[in-house]
Amino acid sequence: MINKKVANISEALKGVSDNMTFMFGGFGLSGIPENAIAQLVKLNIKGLTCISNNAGVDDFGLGLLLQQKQVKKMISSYVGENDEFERQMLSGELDVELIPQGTLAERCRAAQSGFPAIYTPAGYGTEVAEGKETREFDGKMYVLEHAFKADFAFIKAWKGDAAGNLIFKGTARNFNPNMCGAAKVTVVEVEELVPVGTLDPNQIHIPGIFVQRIFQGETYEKRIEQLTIRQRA
Amino acid sequence: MINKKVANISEALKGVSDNMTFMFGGFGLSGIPENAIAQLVKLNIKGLTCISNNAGVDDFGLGLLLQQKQVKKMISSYVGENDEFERQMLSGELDVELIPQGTLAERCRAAQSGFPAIYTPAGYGTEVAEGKETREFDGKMYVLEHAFKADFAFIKAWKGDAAGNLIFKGTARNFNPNMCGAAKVTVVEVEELVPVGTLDPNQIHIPGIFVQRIFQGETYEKRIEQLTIRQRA
Amino acid sequence: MTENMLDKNGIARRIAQEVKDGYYVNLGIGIPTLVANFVRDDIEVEFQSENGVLGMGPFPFEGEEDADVINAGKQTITTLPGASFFDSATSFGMIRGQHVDLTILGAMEVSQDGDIANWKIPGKMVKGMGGAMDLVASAENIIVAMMHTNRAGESKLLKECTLPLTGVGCVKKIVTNLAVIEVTAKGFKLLERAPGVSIETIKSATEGELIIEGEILEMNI
Amino acid sequence: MTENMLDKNGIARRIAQEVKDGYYVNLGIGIPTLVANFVRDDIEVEFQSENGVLGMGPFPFEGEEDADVINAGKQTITTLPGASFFDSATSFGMIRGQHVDLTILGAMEVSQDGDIANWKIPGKMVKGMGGAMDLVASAENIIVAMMHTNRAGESKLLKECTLPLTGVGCVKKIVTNLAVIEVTAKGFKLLERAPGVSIETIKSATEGELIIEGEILEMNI
Repeated sequence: MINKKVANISEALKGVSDNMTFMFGGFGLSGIPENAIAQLVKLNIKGLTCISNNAGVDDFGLGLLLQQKQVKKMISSYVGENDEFERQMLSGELDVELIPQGTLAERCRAAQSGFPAIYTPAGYGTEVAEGKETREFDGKMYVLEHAFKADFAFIKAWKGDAAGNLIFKGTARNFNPNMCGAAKVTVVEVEELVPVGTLDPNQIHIPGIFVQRIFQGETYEKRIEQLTIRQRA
Repeated sequence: MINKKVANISEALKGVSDNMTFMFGGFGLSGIPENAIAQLVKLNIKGLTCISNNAGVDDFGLGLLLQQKQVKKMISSYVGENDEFERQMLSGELDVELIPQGTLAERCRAAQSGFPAIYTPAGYGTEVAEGKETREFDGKMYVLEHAFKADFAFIKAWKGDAAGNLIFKGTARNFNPNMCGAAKVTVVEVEELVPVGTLDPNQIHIPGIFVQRIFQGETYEKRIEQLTIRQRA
Repeated sequence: MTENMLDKNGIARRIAQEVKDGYYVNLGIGIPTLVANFVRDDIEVEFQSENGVLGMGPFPFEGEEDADVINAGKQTITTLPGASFFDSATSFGMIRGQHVDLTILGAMEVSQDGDIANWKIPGKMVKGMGGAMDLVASAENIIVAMMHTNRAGESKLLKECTLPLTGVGCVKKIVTNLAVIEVTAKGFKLLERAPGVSIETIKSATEGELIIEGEILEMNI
Repeated sequence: MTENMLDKNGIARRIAQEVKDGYYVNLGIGIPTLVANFVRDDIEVEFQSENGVLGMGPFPFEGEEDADVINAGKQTITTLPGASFFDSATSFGMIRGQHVDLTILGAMEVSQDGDIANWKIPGKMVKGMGGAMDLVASAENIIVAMMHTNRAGESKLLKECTLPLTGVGCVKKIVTNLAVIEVTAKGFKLLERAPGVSIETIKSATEGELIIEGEILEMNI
């Protein structure tokens, strides 16, 4: 068994530096790598390009990096719950590339799986396709989209072992599995690091080969963005 | 819950006919849809195009369809354990298209996921790439390979429920998940059909949306092709 | 207004009639989310959310919410027996691969060619397209749920969209507070009127080509 | 022959020295499979098989075999703690995405440009390429394990391959019963001799350009 466990968060983020490109798992605030983000805030590295479906909220998630103006560019599909984000974008401080959500997922998977590019119908005929190669297959139009190139992927899983095997929970799974192995270094934080051999080999969502470093996160706030409940009858 | 359970094997294979294109899960004899194959032998439909990693052995798996000369064309990556196959191929009775294993898997996944084609490095510079479009990305050459188009996919899973949710076991998983939803109709046989709600939603390998019909197979021989053991000390 | 324009729930109620037995359905944020409340009890439907869940149930009771189980609107949800969770690539595989039977989403503008705009107002609102571009580019069956006019009273059913597009030639049907409309090769074809709403009202609220053939019945809701 | 040409286990033993701590390794059928038996005990290595398993262990004891747990050679296997199973698309994602560190496979011919042929003899043998084309097209680090000559005594290290290719310019290193050879821009560079085997023997068994620089030591196995 090849050991991926690191001693602490400093070791987990060893090698991060200014002007790098990072991937962050998560959808909204669900399944985001809270501990890695906190450490990046602490390190205060700048000029980052962040690939993440969303941009957090003002005071949580990637919003924390935006607050400190650590982010040069965001590549996201939806950024609608963040006032500071909007301010930086409209003022031109922040470069923003909005891309379809399925395109985002698949450009990650392409990087993970060694595909240079993919053809997707999403965005054809829209400004997303401007300047991009398009092509017809069987009477339908597709846009050529390239695999991402990232330095680090920051992933949040539910459980994992020292071999780097991962299991996700609920919709906190989202982009996390697709980003594993899609960057030069994949850093995973888990809620619970379990002994090797306790995860059923049939039930592992991401095999350890896609992971370089793993650690158990110290705390998880797991903030709920839109608490929505129904009344008991 | 949308019910995918069919009453019996006849209903499961309703609509199959001569000259159709079928996908079969399985690697060697592991994870093959034994019951569907037996029924296809019984129905004795002819002129079939079969997409399957292997072609079975003389007297089991897809070899049974070959024996009855039901197969017009095989699309496979490795066909090396079947004398009748070799005889039919060398005599010209059988049309054979050999393609790289990873290409086979991904052409299935492309069909499943709505991608018209993919770029893979496999086969570049070989006869597999003859007549195909090739292209350079970042200094490396790739071959354009198209999504499969199939009428039926025959899948073998370990457990499943009436909603069509599937779980596979061990390396019997192989191509099975990649072929689900990759044909017009996906027919799944399982060793055990479990009540809806008993499978953990986190641990489902293939969600029911990719499945049209499901049934519990009557018997499974699960023949071992290369029994290999070590001596006890 | 003296006419009975529909409210959001009315629109959702009418759209629910388009949901058939055995459908997998993706519901967008806003009015589309309400559709789930009005689907007939005697048919089987499963709701997909693009953030990675199939088989969504109602919102949770207080205290039973789980930060790890949300829908694409980031709302806490529950799941029904037979549900499954999956990653984003698989989720959009379902969508792009046309395994989802029906997509219901909101719009800021729809053109008579079936173009849709719903993700950006240059210089004003830039929230992003989320999964909408994938949904409209892939789905065979797309229904737009929206008000017939915007807050300024201007038609949202146009000859051509003025806002940046989400997709081209993809919308098949529109249900508004005033009407049910089919997008045809010749333009917007009026299928049904909201109860008590006159054809004249619909005409004046529709900037694009409106086709009226035969008797236009009121919605049966 | 009086010289100590290696047997298959000898070749596997030498190749095992190329396997480093922390490597994920894909072993082909035949001699490559034997490599697992000779990897040092004090390093951590995981074996991947392209049919969908990572963390393969030894063959099972009699009675403990499972038809659902096999390797790419269709042999029954076991798994070690930390193992995982996955589908074929994911498996080739590992390979194509260069997550597998080392690929060891057999060959019928290798050219001095690093081309490899191992899947077809026109008119004679047509078993198929299996995963070999994906492996050689993707892997950064490919070692070929083979006999230096074929049964007819002809060299398998050629100026140009005569058989249909499996991949072009991909082989980096070759370990045969006679020698360890590196594929360089100038041709086959002799790195080591099998114990007791003369340079002259290797030369005469190598049809392609053989580069001999400095002292050529015997393998240390």
